[in-house]
Amino acid sequence: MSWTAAQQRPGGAATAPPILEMRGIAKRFGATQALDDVSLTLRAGEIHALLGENGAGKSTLIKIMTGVYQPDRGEILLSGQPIAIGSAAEAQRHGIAAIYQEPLLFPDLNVAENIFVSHQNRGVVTNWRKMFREAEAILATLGVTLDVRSPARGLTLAAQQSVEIAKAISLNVRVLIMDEPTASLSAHEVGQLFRLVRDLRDQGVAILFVSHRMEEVFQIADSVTVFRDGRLISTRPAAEVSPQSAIADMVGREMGLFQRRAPAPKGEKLLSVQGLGRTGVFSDVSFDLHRGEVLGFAGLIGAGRTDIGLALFGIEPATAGQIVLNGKTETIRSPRQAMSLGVAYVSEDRRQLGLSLPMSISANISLPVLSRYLTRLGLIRTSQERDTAEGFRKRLSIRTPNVELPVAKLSGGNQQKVMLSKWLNTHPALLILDEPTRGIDVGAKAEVHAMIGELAAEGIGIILISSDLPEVLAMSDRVLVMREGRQMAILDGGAATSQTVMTAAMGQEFAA
Amino acid sequence: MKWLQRHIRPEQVRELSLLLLIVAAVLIFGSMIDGYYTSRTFNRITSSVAIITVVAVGQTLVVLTRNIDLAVGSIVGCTAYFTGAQLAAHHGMPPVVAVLIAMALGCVMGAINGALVAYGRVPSIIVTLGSLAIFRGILIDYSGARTVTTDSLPKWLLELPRLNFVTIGDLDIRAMFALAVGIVLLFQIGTSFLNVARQFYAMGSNPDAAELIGMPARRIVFSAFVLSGTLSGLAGFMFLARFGSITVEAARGMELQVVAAVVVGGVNIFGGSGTVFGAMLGAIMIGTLEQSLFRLQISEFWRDAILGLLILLAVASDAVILNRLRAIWARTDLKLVARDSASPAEAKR
Amino acid sequence: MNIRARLLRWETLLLAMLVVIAGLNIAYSPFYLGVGNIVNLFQLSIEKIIVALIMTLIIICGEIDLSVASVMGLASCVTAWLFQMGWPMPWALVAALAVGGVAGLINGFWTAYVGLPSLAVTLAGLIGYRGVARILVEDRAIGGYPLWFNNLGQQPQFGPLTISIVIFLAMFAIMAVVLHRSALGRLVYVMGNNLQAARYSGVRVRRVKLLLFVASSMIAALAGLLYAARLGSVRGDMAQGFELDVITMVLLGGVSIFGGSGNLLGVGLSILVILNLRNGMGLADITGNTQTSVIGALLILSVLVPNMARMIHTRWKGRET
Amino acid sequence: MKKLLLATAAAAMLALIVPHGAKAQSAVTGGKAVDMVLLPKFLGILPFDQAHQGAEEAAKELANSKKLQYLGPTPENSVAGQIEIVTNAATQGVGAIMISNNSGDQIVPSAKAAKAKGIKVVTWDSPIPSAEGEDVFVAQVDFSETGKIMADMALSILGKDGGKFAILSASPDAANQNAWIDAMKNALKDPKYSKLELQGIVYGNDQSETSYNQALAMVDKFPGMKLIMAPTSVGIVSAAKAMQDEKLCDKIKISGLGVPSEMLAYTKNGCAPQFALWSFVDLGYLSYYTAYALATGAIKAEAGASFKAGRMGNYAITKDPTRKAGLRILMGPFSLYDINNVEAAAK
Repeated sequence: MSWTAAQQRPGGAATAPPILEMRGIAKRFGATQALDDVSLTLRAGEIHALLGENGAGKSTLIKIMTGVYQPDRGEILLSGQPIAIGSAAEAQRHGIAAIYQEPLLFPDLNVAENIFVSHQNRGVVTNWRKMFREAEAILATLGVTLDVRSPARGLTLAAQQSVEIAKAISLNVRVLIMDEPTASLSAHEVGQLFRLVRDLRDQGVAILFVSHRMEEVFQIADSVTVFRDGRLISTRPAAEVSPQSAIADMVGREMGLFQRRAPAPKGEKLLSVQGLGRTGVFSDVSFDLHRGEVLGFAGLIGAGRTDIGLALFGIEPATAGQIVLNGKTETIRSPRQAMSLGVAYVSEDRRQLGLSLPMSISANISLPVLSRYLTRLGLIRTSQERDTAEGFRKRLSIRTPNVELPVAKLSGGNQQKVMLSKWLNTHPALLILDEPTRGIDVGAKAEVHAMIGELAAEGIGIILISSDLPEVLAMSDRVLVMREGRQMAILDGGAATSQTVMTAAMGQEFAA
Repeated sequence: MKWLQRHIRPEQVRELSLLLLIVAAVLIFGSMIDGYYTSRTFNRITSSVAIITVVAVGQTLVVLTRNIDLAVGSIVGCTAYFTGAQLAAHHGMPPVVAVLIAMALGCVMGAINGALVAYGRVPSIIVTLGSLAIFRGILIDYSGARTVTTDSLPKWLLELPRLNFVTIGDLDIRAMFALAVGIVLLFQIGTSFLNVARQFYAMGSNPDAAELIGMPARRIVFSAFVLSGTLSGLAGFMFLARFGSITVEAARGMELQVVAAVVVGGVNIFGGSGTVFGAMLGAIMIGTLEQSLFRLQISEFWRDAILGLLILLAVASDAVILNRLRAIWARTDLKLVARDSASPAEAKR
Repeated sequence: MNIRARLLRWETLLLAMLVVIAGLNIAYSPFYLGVGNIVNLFQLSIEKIIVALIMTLIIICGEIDLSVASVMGLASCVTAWLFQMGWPMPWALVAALAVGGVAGLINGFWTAYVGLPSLAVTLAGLIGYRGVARILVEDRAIGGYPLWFNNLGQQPQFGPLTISIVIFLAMFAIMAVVLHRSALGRLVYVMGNNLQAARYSGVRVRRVKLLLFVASSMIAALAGLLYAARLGSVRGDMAQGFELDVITMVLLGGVSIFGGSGNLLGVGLSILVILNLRNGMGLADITGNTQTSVIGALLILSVLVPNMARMIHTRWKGRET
Repeated sequence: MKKLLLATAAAAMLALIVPHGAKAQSAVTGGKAVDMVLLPKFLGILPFDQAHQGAEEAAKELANSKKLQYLGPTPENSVAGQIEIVTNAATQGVGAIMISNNSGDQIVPSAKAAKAKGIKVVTWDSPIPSAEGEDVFVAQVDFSETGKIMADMALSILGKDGGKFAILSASPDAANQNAWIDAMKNALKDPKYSKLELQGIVYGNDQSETSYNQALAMVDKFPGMKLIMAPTSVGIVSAAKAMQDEKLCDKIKISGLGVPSEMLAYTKNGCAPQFALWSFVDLGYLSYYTAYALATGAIKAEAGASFKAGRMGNYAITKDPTRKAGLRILMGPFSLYDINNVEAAAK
């Protein structure tokens, strides 16, 4: 996979006619100036990347473009004509569609209906047969196989994202906004998505592409705009930007990309899994994990990586095989039991499965080990809770005015840090991290990576499940590759390259 | 089997398990009660569920949007009484006008609820808990404690409950039951195929997303309540025709029966899933249990305890059957997907 | 929290309503402020407000218990039946509480361990437990309890206060501590907010739910016994329909029916608002449907008016900029 | 003049049926201000409204300057509501309260508390079973008599050969219905009624829809049933309608206690050939007189006291023979309605 803008089209699209122009947009929420005099031009046949740390104003701009928010100042021009975008429906009428970071699906509607749900001109009557057929066709162009008749409830995040993309494509849009569309896609799916995005570009669609994955941005973007603190810092053709300079613009200082973690000295054997399986989900998984070791789990979405994590944590207990933890054979049946054995699992879905958003940071952090904070009468010692939270706030530099704030008010990256704190607070021996950097910005990502290194150095055994291949490669001592519920290979750090991992993930057996 | 599983989802045959349970219940009762399989039993059950079913259809629409309408009992009572009073005063009133009056009144009451929920942003349970009391209060004031009596009503109305829609062999399908089934069919088809109606599902499934993609969220919720009110109005008319003498107590407590029918019928109380057909089956299930229990030679005092137990068992076994179905589907799904996804990857190599 | 946020809080609104209602009552009825009346004001609804406390926890946890009134009836009928069979009264009372516990176990088992919606389970319970009560007492009215039992519900034991009121006050304090200071209360909120997140955090969600349903039914049983003591006679229809009143109190207290939010202070205030309103109307000879209509309207208006104010406020603000 | 004559005549006639031991009548003088509350089982039902009319009529005659308060609970909250109203009335210190008791003995504590505050507690229509907390019960008819009347009606409808019948009651907790049914069971022991066979009792909870469905179900449950006896005005109408709708009026007749205006059609078409009731207007009127007389001290609540109740004539307080304790004033008599007089009564 390329790290530079090698695949960029020569000449760029700077001369193409502008479709959507945002001029001098400003938006304030209470005391925060979310956007300050921002101007951005999207041109037909151009993929425009928008970079910036969380809180830089990207989401606000997107919401203005899609009619969710109204700007305080500034104007929006569509093909040169000033327009007002009063509602999401209006945005859609103007041919502006967005794919959000968190899929906005209707869990009870089936896949096909989700794809076509926002079509205003569907007619009066639903022609299910036709809809299924068309949905299947659109998904086929995406290279995704989904049962279009099944309800969206229970789809994996990747599948949900595919449906979102299919939804946008079905709308025949002129301006397509993609807010972190790849956050939950695996490399293979990202490849297919990019092929599709390029197709759309070639058809003259203007695309605004937001991503925290640098390598992807430079793989696909024609021009790059960087936001910082609600202000536009730079807009340049992608050829003139390097990842390093873009990051410098984003964070306001120089910063390194993924550093390959120096392998820590291997401790004693912590975990040994033999022939682990769960009926119908995954089977025959065997690996060892030592203290201080990071074992990466790579593979396509749905390959069963998360399911292994869930089995080790007792949410969906394994039905076959053996787990030996600290030299003792254990049958893990519940999260409670897993926790008592020193297992911690940081879920990939922090909104649904990870955090209680309306509750305070400190309450979230103390939740798994609440008993530690109780007086003899069973009352909670809030000051002790606060002290713990304060400790983690400093240690993980969680950016918040205080630890009594509801988690919902934090940015994604800081929420992720709260998640991490919550589980570190259980003093785990085995830490399972499921997509720990999904949807968080570069700065926060680097901090999480540094944290992983520190934890490993402290002797914690870490399982790192990630679809961000460079991340897995940089962080792991060894990489276990899964495919369709089966273990394909365990690659040693040196042997693990994007090439070898992808080959294994696509179905080629390696001799480990 | 494979083909079946690909084209029919457990969610679509959800009602099947309930249907099986109803059949099982009928068979069991049939073996315990002499002369159970008669047209009379059929008539008792169908007539007793017809009114509940019509109200349950409206309730389903409301519940689909993640709301609840507890005022239906009061709306049925009010419309039954008011329409009855009008018919008593104006004997020459054409039947159609009477039905329209009932539906219009129900519509207005539903619209009040709907406006408060959708535009006033007051949670539906609060609105309808309140209007449950207020509507009934208005009725008590309006009635002046008089009863609408059977002899004050026109003859055609009193004969309505006896009217047969069609007779198949021994079985008389009464017009009121046929009307209820017709409404269920109408709304079942509507909610399955009309794009406007699919929005009810979308709203209940994910209200935030619905609003974000520009669905007229408020209008959807509003129209659900209006439809619920209108159908309750129609049910009020049916109530008047069936029971003839209407006191201010008419249909008191019906909301619980209706909610029970909807819940037993598998409509998710948190919105988004379920069908009006399911709600009808729920009503029939409860109606069958009630009517059949009465026929058993057991003490009058034992009925409610057994009814409660049977409802619980119905809900539980329904859930168990559905979970089994889902598990079977999920297992084959996995195989299918595995096979499908294997092919393009191999083709590429 | 700044002053404006504090002013806009639900509890502040309830407090304002309470002050207005109490003021009107004082202005219009010379009897309102009498000690006897204030005691009666609580006493007349004491069983409902005791149950409302535990219902608060159940609803915050994202569940509902519609069977409380039937359990109240069942408990009192069990006691009456056993008493009639010749059991000593204390044992009959203990047995009734145990029966309440069993009802809670049944509700909790089907809800927490089988995963059926609590609305469906407790709706079946509403019918079923009432049915069991009916089997026990049939068409009889059973009275003639020992004097000490009747005195429990009818005679002041602590100054002017009856034991029921003391139980309510104690339970309010205990529930407040449980909900807002204890681990259980924390888990109740977490589960109401996000049940899956609780599960993924190792919370034993099933056990907590079971515990809540058992507590709910046992407190309902206790309330049923207090009701029996207050009325001195037990029939099959004891406390029928109380569940809606109880739920009304909890919802007016600002507890979301979807769980996760609300607090006991709000419910306490809403109880006071409703009781004072009822009492004031009763003293003003407003009863029956007018009274229920006024409470219904209050329920709607208390949410509608602030909502409208907020909408108008934002619209005004929108015009300024 | 003519009216006066009639009234005197009526009074004279009634004086004849006043039970033994009547002392000289106390005079009930009007014009005193007494706060009085009339408490029905619940609001919105015709018989109670008629009683209210009667009470208002009495209030006017007695020139009570205080307005009569007609206060009642809602149907779903009857017991708790009645207790609340009695308690509040006690707080307000009214002079008298007239209760159509729907709460059985459950109302005793609050009624006692009211009585302890010097409030006169008069029950009408439905008494407090234990009579605790009650001054006197104004009985519409003799409750034992009710059982006999029902048995008589059954016999007269079914003919000499009798037959099977069942009872459709209100709720299992309705005290007067239960009393009447017990009385009927007692009456049936008389060999005169040996041909009548009671198959069972069913409850319609005084709701027309439940009663209707129950009536239909009775047809299936009780084979050979020829009569439904419904001692409740809601039940009897619903049962009649149900039989009419099912075209069963030839086989199964309806009888019981009903309001003529509601029963007119069914009596005319033969579904309900005979039923009985008393005048609720008179009951309200008499209750008011009684309560007023007690509250003004014209009479004391003790056996033997008697007074003149306006147009209705003289009444005396006696021990209630149908209860273990308690005093009553017996109004009576029953009116039996059939095809010959129902039309006139319905007006």
